[in-house]
Amino acid sequence: MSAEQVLQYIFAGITVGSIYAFVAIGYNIIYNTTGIINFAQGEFVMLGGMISFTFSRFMPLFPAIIIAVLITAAIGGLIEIVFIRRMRKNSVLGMIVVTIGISILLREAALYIWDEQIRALSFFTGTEISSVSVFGARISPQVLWVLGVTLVIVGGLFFFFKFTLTGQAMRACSENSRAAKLCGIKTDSMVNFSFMLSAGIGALGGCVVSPLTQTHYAMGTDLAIKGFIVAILGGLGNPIAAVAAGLILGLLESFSISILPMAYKDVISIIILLIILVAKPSGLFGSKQVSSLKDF
Amino acid sequence: MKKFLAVLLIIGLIVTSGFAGGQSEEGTIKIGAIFAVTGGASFLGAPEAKTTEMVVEEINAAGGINGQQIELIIKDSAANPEKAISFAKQLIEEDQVVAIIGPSTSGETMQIKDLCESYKVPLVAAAAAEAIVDPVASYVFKTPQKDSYVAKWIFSTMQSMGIKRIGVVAANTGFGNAGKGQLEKYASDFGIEIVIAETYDKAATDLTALLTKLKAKNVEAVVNWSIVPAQSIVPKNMKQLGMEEPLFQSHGFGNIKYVEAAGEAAEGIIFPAGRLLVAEKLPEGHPQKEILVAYKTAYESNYGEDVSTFGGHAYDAIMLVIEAIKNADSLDRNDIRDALESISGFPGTGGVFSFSATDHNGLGMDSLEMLTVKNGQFDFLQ
Amino acid sequence: MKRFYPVYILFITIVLIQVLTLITGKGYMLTQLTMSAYYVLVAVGLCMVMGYAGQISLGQAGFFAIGGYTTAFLTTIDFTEKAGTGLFKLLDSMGLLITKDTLYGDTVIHLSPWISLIAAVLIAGITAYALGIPVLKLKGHYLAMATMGFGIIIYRIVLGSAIFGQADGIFNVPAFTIFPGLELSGDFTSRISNYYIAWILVIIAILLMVNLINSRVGRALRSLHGGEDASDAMGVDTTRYKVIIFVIGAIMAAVAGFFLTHYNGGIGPSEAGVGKSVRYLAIVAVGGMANIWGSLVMGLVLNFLSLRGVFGHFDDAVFGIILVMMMMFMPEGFIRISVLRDIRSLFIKLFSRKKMKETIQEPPHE
Amino acid sequence: MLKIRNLEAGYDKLKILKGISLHVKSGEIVTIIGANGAGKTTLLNTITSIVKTTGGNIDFKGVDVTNVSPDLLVKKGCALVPEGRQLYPAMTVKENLILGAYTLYRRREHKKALENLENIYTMFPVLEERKTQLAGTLSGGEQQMVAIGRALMSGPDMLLMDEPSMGLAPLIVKDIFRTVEELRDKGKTILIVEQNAKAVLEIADRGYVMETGSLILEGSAEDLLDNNDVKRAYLGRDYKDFTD
Amino acid sequence: MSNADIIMRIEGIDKYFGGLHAVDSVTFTVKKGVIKSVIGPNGAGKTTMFNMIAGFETPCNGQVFFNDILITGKKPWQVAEQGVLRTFQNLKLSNHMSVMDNVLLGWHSLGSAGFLDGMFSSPASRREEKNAKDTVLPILEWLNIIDLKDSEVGNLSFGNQRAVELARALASDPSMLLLDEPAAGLNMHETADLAKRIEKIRDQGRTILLVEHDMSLVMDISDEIVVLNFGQKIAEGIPSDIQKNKEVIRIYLGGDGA
Repeated sequence: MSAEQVLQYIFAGITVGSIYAFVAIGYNIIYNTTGIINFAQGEFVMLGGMISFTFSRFMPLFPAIIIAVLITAAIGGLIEIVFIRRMRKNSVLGMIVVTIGISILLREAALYIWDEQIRALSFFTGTEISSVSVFGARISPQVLWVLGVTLVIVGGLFFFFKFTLTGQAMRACSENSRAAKLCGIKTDSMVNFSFMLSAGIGALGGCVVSPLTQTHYAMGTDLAIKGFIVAILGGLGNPIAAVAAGLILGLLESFSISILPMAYKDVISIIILLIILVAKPSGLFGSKQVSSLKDF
Repeated sequence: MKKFLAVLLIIGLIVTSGFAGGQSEEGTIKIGAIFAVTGGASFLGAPEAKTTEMVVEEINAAGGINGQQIELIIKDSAANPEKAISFAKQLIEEDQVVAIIGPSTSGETMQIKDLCESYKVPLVAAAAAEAIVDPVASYVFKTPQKDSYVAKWIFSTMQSMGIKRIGVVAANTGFGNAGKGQLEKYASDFGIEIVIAETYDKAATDLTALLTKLKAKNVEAVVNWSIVPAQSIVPKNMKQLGMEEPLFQSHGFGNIKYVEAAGEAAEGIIFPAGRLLVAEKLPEGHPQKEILVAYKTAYESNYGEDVSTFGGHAYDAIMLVIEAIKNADSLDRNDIRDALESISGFPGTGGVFSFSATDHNGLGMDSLEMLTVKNGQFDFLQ
Repeated sequence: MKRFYPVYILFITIVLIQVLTLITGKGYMLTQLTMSAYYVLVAVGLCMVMGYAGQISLGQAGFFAIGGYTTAFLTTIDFTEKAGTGLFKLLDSMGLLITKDTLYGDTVIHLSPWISLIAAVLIAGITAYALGIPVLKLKGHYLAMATMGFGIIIYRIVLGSAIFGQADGIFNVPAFTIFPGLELSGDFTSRISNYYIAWILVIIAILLMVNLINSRVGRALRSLHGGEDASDAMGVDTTRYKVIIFVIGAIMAAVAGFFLTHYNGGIGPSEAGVGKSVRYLAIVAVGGMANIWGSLVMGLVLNFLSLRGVFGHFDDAVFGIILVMMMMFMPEGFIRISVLRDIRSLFIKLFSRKKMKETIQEPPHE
Repeated sequence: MLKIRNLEAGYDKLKILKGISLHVKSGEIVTIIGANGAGKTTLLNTITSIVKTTGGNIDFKGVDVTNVSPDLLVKKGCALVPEGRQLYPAMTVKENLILGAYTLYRRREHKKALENLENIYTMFPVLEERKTQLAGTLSGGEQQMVAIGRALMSGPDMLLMDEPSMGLAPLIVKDIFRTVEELRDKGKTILIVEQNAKAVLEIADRGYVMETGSLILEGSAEDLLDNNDVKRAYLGRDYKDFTD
Repeated sequence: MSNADIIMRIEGIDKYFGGLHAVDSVTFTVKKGVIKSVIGPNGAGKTTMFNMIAGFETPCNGQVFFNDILITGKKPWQVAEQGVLRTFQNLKLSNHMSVMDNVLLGWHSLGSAGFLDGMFSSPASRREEKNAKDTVLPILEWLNIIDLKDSEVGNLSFGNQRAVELARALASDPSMLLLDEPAAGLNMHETADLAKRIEKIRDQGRTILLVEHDMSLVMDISDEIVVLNFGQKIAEGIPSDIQKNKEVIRIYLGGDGA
């Protein structure tokens, strides 16, 4: 393999990996405040793409994206209030079942609102055919957007959780929700906010990748599974590690294609999942102790 | 107590709806349809269902066939073979339909091919795979052009362009697999070498890694065979990678949505397809022109969306069945089958159909045109 | 015995339904009733694993597919060319080769479904065992995801492998002659016999499972649901029990896959999809988790309606709504003792005018 | 300041508090002592509404606060230093403290919060030294200081403390209780639940003795120190053989 | 004392959780047929020690022998099969099962019917089941819960649930019972009943290891007491000695240890 090809595979891996990371970050935020894996996370990505596409017909791209993110965040918050809040005392089994149910409902709702056609936002800069050359390998400017937004989100989350009172309060809820209550933090609002946040981030991801991958009503399930693999790989509850894990999985997949038939790509990532689950459930980047001292 | 009554009510409703189904008026001509309106193949099933509904409504409004109204029973299989089997049995036995159109995908069609054959029910499939009509089952027909024609068109075009080494990518759907098979079968006849052939997932969202693999093999052209959104991802990713090699697609590209989704990257894609996509550009007097334009305008004004060749396949299927019923002037399934087999020179969206005992597709190589994308529009390849 | 009353009722109901369809001339409904029976079998198996033993499985469709694809693969290979060789002569002499004429005038020789039935059960059982040992150590989300991952792997394999027909699946699967005169096939002429084949299979499975639930092992399994510590402390080898019940569930799914594939004459990759696994989950949930009868009734009703296309385009949405609504408002499911109690008290109210007791009689507090 | 009448509470079917009545006057240190499992922690959790009350009522500063949400109680000026300290182990000392003033920040009283922080740093200089260290890595005594500091951050009038001596060496216990006395001198009202009777009675004004969900004794700290029933509550009713 | 009198030997067991030394080289023995209590303040390591004996946690160091058989490193169910049965502080009953089924679960390790026996309801398994019921009925009767045998456990009062848990442990005919705070949540009257029952169980020849907070109960019924603090054994002896032990008084009542 020439150096240029290696680089090309790396770019391909990074592109896919950032998409996975978007979903995984969402998982982690909700997991941190509630201990729930929200299987509907992939649907937020789909909603982001769909809503922004709809609005982009009436207005410039960026306001449309902002509206899409806000609407999806509101949907996320609503889901928490309507479904999750009254379920939280239930068993894990119940939570799994309900979030799977919600994901089916969101998907079906999208089918009836937007039909089965694919949608794609226009490229943020340049067009479908423009590409940038980096050390001989070619890359679409949109990939740079994806990367940039991923970095901004990671940085933003870091800042948010580290330096803002709300962010700190959310961490407090995840570390010790009883103590958080005693400090006067409304844990219910924090949980609600975490749903909005992860829905919003998912939606933003959905907008940024839409020009590259297009948006389709049924795209959520596959993303949810890949995102979960990434979240587990990085260690549940650790959004920053999720980005690293996303890139790792993306690169693994992309290099696996260079050797194996693509048809078995998913089999590889799922076998990785099974191995991690069985051998090291705390994830690649977490030892048991570090995961008990969760850090963002 | 209230809860229990609610439960009882729901169960009651469900059971009655189950047992009450299938009641219908007397004296209508029942035609069954199985389409994958939802699920993984909804790209096919949704326009197909819309088309047949529209056609039947029109014909009924105009008085029906031989004075009888048509009752169209559409079942949504969501591309599940087991549902297709269940629905086929239901349509044959319970609804006593005179013929079935659909299913949308090759897999489903193959699963019910023998069923229709043993119960002697005419089936006009809207799925493409060659195996549907080869070997010929006397009751099974199909409307989409044969995959082998498509492969041959692509190869002969390549020949004229001087292309020798190609890469093939296909979606892991029945359509993609069948197409890949046909390409591999005929390549050597045209002196073309398939350097690499790969399958990708139908829900794939980024194919740059796969295309990098192709690029490394120094192919002179790429063929993508699919009906899924990847049809616009492939051209976009190729451009991203700076691949300037010509891209050929299958007749599955016959949906302007994919061109829009691919934007500028779609320019110059070459693919064979029926004439529906270029209906207005056909010369006056072409046998298909009138019907193509009529269908296209009707569909687009009815549903506010662009027409696709898939809807066209269903259009042909329902029109052929109606023609056969007219010709047979009978509602007997055998008579309809015979009438279908003797249809000749019948213009449809896919071409001019002429069935025979050995050919249940009824279309020739000339049913396809090589098209390309020019300024975001489909156009003839010069 | 008292615990078998429901089984008698079930049997009588099955006969009644058949007679009813005969009288009303709606015999065609038996087709979907038969297909539903096989899905019920999967649901009952999952009910044992999930409802009673408390281990979530989102990979049940994978086991169904293992059963279906094993037989579809083995019974559709044509051995005409090899028929003369030693092994096949032996098989032939044992009556394990079957010669069939196709609709298109060819003659093919294929393996007897008896062989593939054994193969299907063995493969599913061994897979479940090998998967269960590491995976059943996990809990909650992790277990759900691991089993779902298994399901996806099976789905990908059947979708990606040419020998399994890729997206088209395998068709023209021959009928299964259980004994001369009794054939497992989707032929309209053998519809009634197939209806009974399917439901007797379900009744046998349910009998076995009801027995199991009420046995020493069953008690141990049920105790797993609340938490494994207590069962462990009482001397229950929890790991072994979890794995064995998982294997039993898998075998039930595989047998269902085997029978339905012969009944349908084919199988496609959609049977292996995650969506199918979620449906089985929904059925068990709506049936009340630890309630075989609930799984039976809801499995029958929902599959019957779905296979008849009653839900139309809303087929998936219906299952989504069921999942959410059930878990939120009736976590104990639709079919449960208190519903029966409600029925009973309704009758009491109607016929005796006595004041009925509203709630479960609670033993007095100290 | 705090008045509790006939309080009953428990978890599910397990009834733990069986009609507790007590009161705490402004500026007092009151302690509730009792052996393990007597229900002391449940009492504090019930006051802060983490455990739901099933009977009786709680009155704080003349307002009924039975079953109000914990954040409201904090706003009213009553903070709990929970048993086992319950810090946020992976957050820094400063972050832990700041979250104690969450309700102040929400009311935009940043200045007051900052003042409180300064006061706490003066009271526990070691915390200022370690403000960027993760709370989980501190020693037990330091963690207890963080817990007390965090409760003080909201500027409460009344402090509820749950077993502040638990798991600490005797010398450190003394330090902690000295701090508690200082707080009282600064005008805070304090209710301490404690197993370590001797140490706490030395600083308390009054005390109650709790046994299996009921208060069996009430009296001044000095009286209780000498009371044989106290020993009985700890060491069992057959203490007759027990001679000091 | 002869070795034969000793049913359980605990030899220098250690347990760390992260930096916390929860149990610190504890050694003691339990004689056959006695009630031995383990007491100590919160966090002294009593429950951890229980978990290690019953196989729920593996000690970092040290061994536990039961009837001279090494049981450390065995799984809980293997320990139970040896005849060492434990109860739980917070009642781990199967709430959705009947009282009878819960108690029969305790009998589990005495039975042998497997999956196939169960599914086909073999005559042997039916006989076994009948014998099991005959075995547990007297236990239910003795604990006054016979009338509740068909009720779901989740619907019972707390006191009755405690009784079910004890019945479940007894159903396995254990030679040694580990009782984890059996009096928690019981009223005085119930506690007195419990005391009598525990003594009765001992008189049947079973050995009892008890963790309990209710000192009255402990002092009343124990033959021997072990006191733990900060994971270390600080005293061992008969109840009257323990009550006089200065160190014990200090850790319970506090003070400077003077």
